[in-house]
Amino acid sequence: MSSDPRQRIAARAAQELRPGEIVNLGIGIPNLIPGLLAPAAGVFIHTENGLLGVGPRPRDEELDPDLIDAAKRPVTALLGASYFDSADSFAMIRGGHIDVAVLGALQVSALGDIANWAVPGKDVLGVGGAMDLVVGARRVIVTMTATASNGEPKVVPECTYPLTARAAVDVIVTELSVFRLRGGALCLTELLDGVTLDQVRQATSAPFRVELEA
Amino acid sequence: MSSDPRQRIAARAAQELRPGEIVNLGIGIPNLIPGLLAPAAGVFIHTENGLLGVGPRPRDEELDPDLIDAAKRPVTALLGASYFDSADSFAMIRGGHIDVAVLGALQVSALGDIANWAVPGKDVLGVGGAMDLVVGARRVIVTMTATASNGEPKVVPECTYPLTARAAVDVIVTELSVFRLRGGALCLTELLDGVTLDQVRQATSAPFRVELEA
Amino acid sequence: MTAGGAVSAAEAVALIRTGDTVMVGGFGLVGAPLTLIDALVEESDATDLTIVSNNIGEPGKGLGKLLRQGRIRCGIASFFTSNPEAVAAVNAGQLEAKLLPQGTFAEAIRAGGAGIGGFYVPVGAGTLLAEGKETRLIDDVPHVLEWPLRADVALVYAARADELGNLWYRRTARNFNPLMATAAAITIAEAGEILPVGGLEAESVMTPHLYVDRLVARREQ
Amino acid sequence: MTAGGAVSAAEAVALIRTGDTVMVGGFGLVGAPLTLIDALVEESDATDLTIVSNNIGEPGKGLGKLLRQGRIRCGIASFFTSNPEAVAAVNAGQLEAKLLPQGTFAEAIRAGGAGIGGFYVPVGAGTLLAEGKETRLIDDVPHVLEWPLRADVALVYAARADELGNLWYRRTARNFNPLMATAAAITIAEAGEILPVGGLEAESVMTPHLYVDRLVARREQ
Repeated sequence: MSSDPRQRIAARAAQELRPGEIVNLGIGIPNLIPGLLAPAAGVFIHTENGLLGVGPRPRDEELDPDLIDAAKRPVTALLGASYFDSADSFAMIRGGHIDVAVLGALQVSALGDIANWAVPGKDVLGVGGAMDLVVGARRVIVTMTATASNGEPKVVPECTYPLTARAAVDVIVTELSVFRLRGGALCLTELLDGVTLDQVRQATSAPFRVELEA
Repeated sequence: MSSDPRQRIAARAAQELRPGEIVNLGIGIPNLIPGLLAPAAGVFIHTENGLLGVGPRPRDEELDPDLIDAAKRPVTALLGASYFDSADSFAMIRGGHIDVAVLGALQVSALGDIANWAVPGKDVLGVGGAMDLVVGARRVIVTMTATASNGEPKVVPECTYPLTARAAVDVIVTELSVFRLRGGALCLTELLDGVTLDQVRQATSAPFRVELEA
Repeated sequence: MTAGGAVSAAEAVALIRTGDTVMVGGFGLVGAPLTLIDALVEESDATDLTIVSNNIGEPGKGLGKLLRQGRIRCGIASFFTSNPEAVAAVNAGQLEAKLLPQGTFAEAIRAGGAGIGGFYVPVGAGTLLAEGKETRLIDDVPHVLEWPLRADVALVYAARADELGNLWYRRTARNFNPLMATAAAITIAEAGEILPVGGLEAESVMTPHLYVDRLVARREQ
Repeated sequence: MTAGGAVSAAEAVALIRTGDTVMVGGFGLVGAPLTLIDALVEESDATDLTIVSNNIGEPGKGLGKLLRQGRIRCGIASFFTSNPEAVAAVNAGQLEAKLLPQGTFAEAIRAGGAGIGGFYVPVGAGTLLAEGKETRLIDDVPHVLEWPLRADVALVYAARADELGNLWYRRTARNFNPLMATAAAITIAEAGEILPVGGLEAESVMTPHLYVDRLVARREQ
């Protein structure tokens, strides 16, 4: 397993995806996932600026100025892909037709509330599709480091940052562990290789149940 | 001028259409209009089942089971035509993008209220696009005979039949005359060839102003 | 979801259960999924159905067959009158009818697929069709609050599909089909032609495959 | 309306008046009508504009040029942050900012074009972006009432047009363009290629010509 926490997180999150699923990937760690998926993973990637069937990054000779993802990076489109306008794209999202959204967060609460678009005291001038995705996707997987750069835990009793949505998160993958929201309760279900329960307790300020799976 | 009142009405209504306008034609008299328009009239015909650019009735060898108008009759499509789904079609209508709707009516009131979908005491089981069209089109032209088959006037002080919409009508063309709604008031603006004012008064129970144009 | 190749019409309509709400595409019979309707008529026992379709077929044709079997409890439509037998069934108390203006009907289905909780339209305000509905003045114009329509199963027809379930509709056979494909828990698409993946130009796909759960080849009518 | 052949960019943007609300297509610069934006920057004096666009360009690019000229009074967008100069202008009190979730932003423009008076979405409920907005429980889920967005003028970009003004968008350059084309009193379309009438397949038309008032040929960027 990679020693880069971001790669570890992306690799573990990739295992949550099932063949045939429609998946929207946020900016940052989630965007590492395509590189980690086996070609046979059978996952279809949706990007909210209007494409289902995102392919790998283009080689230089494949670059197309009309073909980008929501991070505004050049992409390719797979065979069987389709394009649509932004109203139709968000109809897919809001209407519950995206199986999984994988995205980053600043904080997730013990109730699955998520804050991932704004920092208190700074201007709230960019939200993009974050709110639509966490409300609309059937499963929301958060990928983030367990703690912020200042050491503060990100899995918290209650979000102190501006909320993106309440009770929206299903799974949290950090470089230490996997949490799942079960019946509204936060459960630790997996320690990543070499991680101890104590390490997770130290990095987590939210109360959680321990329900480790074999 | 034709002695068939329906043809007279359609021919007069056709003169209301201006080059470049987007026109939706209802079932019945309005459907006679395409046959009366000069090819250079430059009018684009919209049908609410999903086509802009309706052409003439097909010759036998042109018949296409996938190409009908809202009356479910076979049509053709002109060069430059486009197809769209029913939500998009009614977005055009409701959103004010159709310049003119020409449709029949059972009654029109002195205030421009229109009743054209249901007869009192009978089941109200078919409305189709009538309500959307009279509310959404920028100009609503009613084509109808001045009186019902029992002789009752159709331009009435107040509608007694179930309403399609209030204050929606702009022009009424009958085989006798043309009425226009001006500032919410019903005005007789034209007598058709050979018709007298008395004939119109006899066939009309609504009060109206006489503002005949040269 | 994604279709992943074609199944038989019988297998597909077996997903419809008694009591279900079923959307059926088509404007009259044009664009109606006639193979799927026939399979529902001939090979399914599901009854007590609520049908969401612009018309309830024609006498003995399309949904008119299902009506004759007495398996439709309720119809949600804009124009029942194109099938006099549907009108008769309503009068006889055998069919419950919910009538909507055609544009509101289309928009409600779109809203159902798009996760819109409700929407205001000026259409129908002050008429019989707004009775019992909430209204609200917006910019001094009376508007009616309308609710989204959703279904357990949608049956749609497309001239072309690819094996993933991407759909392309031909001419005026498009009508309500793309909307209904978005608004049901299970969407079954009948296709005139099923192409290999890549057989449809990516810009031309009208219903992306994520909306299509089962794909059935049209039987020559 | 219908375009009826191409006009110059300067002639087209002369329709924009001081104080107007202008919608501008594009996701970042992709799909943005760059020729029209340049004409607005260079050949128009209209100022005090409200711009409805997902982003307010990038520094010195696209709408970023107009921003540097101080001609934007208000921005309605989902992501101002892609242009740090827009953020700075907001902080300096020179630009009023109205932020919407991207899907709500798109839906509000569609609603503006489609004659929808208002609509409820679950998105944003309980967050800063719902403050001061009417909310309502629908099926026990909090929903926010959102209003349609309309404009005086829309500037859109399409890879292909025909001379009537029918439009076809390429790949992810489609984004907000087809929506904005429906939601303005005057729609000006910039096209990469202008074909004779009949040059677009009727099923492939994404914006029918009734939405397009003026057509302008894209200048090579």
